[in-house]
Amino acid sequence: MDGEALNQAVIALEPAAAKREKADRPAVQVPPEKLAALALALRDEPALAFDLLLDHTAIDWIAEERFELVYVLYSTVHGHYLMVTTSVPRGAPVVPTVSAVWPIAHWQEREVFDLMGIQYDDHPDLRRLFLEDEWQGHPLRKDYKDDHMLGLPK
Amino acid sequence: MDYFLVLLFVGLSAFFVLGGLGFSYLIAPHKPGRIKNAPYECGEQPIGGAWIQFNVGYYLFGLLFLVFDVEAAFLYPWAVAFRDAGLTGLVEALIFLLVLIVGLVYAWKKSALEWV
Amino acid sequence: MTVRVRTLDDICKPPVGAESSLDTQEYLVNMGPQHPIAHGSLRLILRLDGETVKEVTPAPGYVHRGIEKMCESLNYRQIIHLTDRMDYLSALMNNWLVSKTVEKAAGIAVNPRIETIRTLMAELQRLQSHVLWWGVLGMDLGAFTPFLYGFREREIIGALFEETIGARLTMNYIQPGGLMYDIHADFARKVKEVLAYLKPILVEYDTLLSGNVILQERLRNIGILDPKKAVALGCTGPVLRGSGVPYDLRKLEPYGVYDQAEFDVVVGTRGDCWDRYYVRIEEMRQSIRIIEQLVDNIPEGPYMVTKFAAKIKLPEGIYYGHIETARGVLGVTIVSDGKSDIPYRMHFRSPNFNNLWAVTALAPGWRIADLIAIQSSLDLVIPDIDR
Amino acid sequence: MGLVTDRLPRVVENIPGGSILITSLDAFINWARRNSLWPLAFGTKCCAIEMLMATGAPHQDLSRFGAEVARQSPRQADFMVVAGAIVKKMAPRLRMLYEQMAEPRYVIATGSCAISGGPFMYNSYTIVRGVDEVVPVDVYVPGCPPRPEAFFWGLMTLQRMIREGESIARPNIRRKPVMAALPQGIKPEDFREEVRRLLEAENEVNVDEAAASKIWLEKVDQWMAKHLIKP
Repeated sequence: MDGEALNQAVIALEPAAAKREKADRPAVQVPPEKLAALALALRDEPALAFDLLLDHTAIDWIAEERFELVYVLYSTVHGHYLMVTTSVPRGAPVVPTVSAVWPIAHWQEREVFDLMGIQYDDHPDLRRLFLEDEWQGHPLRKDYKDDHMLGLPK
Repeated sequence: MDYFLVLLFVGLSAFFVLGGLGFSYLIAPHKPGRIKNAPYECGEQPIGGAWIQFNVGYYLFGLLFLVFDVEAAFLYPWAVAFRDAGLTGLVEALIFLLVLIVGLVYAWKKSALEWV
Repeated sequence: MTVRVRTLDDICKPPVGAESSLDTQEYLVNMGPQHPIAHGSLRLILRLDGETVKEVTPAPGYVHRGIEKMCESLNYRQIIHLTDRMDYLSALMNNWLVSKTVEKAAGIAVNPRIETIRTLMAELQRLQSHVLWWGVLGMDLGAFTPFLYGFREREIIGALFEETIGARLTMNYIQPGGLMYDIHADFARKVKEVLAYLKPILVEYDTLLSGNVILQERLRNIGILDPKKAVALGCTGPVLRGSGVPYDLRKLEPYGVYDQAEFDVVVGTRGDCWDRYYVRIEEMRQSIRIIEQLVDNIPEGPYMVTKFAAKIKLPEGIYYGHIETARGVLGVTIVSDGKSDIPYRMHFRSPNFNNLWAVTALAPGWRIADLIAIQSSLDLVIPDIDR
Repeated sequence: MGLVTDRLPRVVENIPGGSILITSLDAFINWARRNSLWPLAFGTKCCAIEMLMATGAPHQDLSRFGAEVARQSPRQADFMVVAGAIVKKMAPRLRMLYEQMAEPRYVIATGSCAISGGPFMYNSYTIVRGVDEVVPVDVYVPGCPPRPEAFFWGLMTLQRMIREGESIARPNIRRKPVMAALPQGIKPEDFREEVRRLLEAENEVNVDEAAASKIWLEKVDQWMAKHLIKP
């Protein structure tokens, strides 16, 4: 199915979802508590069959005090793409894990936790992926201060 | 008289072995350190001790290798003196080999060679 | 709401078997950062019982330079030189990805000459990368001569790059809005010479290594990755195609001039190390077919569409683009706030990162030597994992 | 331990004819050592492809210098090729590898990432800007990645340093960094004088503190100020 039809199908599946504008491919926005259920539905719904989680990342909208998590999905059966995003307040960035639905999310979520500091609840093995375990702070946040980082000379 | 050659042979080999070791022992710098003596594990601290119970297969393979290595060592002098050992020498060597072949077949049947 | 953050030491506690019991104890070994099988610095913590691997825990992060944080202070042209330091064996395809995504988002149309040269260069780079992988696979499995053969070809293809681009490894050639330089005058003739030279070489590779019974013994039926598991583990590229899933972006989403060239997607059947090995050998032949069809009629035209120093501003929004590199799908998520030519956030979906975790699913139960074969058949480049 | 190995050369030196014996022995040993330097393959990034693989390959052949046996374990290696960026998580491991190498050991830092953090110098929160904050480096080979021929020039510089400065009386003398690609106008005498002046005791490096500090910038200024030959 192409872009618009895909959006309608997902919104029909999950009424709380809304279309996310300003994206170059069909994108759906969903509140965090509905994420786990939608993920399961997206994979098991024969019409959608999103079985490949291509990419999972997080964006730090510091001005709007929220983190936006992006899941890019692909269906090897139908060959269409979908971007699922969910927003979480910066104060309590806790999101249900989807590693039960897509096993690769286990490590992609660990990377986002390591660099962005988003907690995934009942994630089987949540620990830092790249940095040492006693690293203070999460580097990819916009307000991350570190005197080791040399600024560009003016 | 011909024992002089054997003496020369033993002397030369001792010189090369001990000379090499002794020379480097005298000349090479020797600075043992705590980190230097730590076991090398790709740059990491080794986890847990090395004193564990491991698979018995290692020991069996070691034993079998030892037996057949020594056998090969015995075959060398026989091969050198093969021509003037005559027929009796040949039969004796075959008997010696036969005994070891029986040992090998026994180990094979008891699946000591399969790696668990 | 159970969020429990653990540390690496929870994993690294040595398993304690019963002292008196007869069964063998397990022990932990580091295939650590400095290891011949880790082409870079990747640490695998192996839980071993004698020779058999019980569990593999990869611990990357030894080359994590924080490229995504750096991208938040460089404009799109400056980011290009960072991309070819991630997966340096497919540097041109990394450059092409960022350029392609930025051009599509900014609405810059690129003329056919640039598209053809980009496709040619990407396919040559894929050949060069597979040739190096083939040599290093031989060296990993103990045969040193393929390493020498592999690098002989790599130098020959590298000479082509050097003439046009001037660099051997970090190309920085494909820019948003075109190319850095035009191709060398007799580029087409030289490419045809190299192709004529490479065709019998691939036959020589088969006789040298593929036909070798030891290699077949070491690769066949080892580390079988069934298609469902491969898709679930997010593997892409030759690893996924080796398991039988025909997912090749060059065919599904033709970019560049891949639609003008006629080639077929190479797919394995059983998904063991041998299939992943032979998929790459066949891909080399397909790359040669693509280059042959494209190298004769490179259309005329300028090699740069926008002025070199032009500021490229992306309208506000989130853009996801991906490309088929030698190791799988490399994706980039560019988030632009529409105000400046510096991206608000940039995330790279690295193929090696997702292919790495197949080791945790494939390795348990096999012996260490098979783990080496599995790791080498996944063809990982570590700086691409850590970024 | 070391009554024999450490004192013998000095004891012999005091005997009137001793120093001739030591220097001639030095010449022979240095000739043997410098023509069989075994590298410890320690590549983290793209320099690894150029420095360890491409140089070992048939086209640019490292075995002309007797160094093509790339050992993987530090126990059998003579010099460590640091090829690629070193990040904070890697620095202690690098120091441990360096400690586990047998004396006399040398370090060649290849690539601008190893020399100064290279393209990742700015805005990177994990890069160690310059490997000489972690291990004492003997030869720097600039370039990103340096061509295999540049690495050969670095190797030849190391061989020249061994011929000039190494002696069994004072084993494994730690030497200050010498730029492999010597700027124009540097004559061999300057080079020999440079090595003789740089014979210093080994300085202890606290890895965690050194990796975090930004002493690299001041270090380069001092070095340039001290050694730059005014035209």
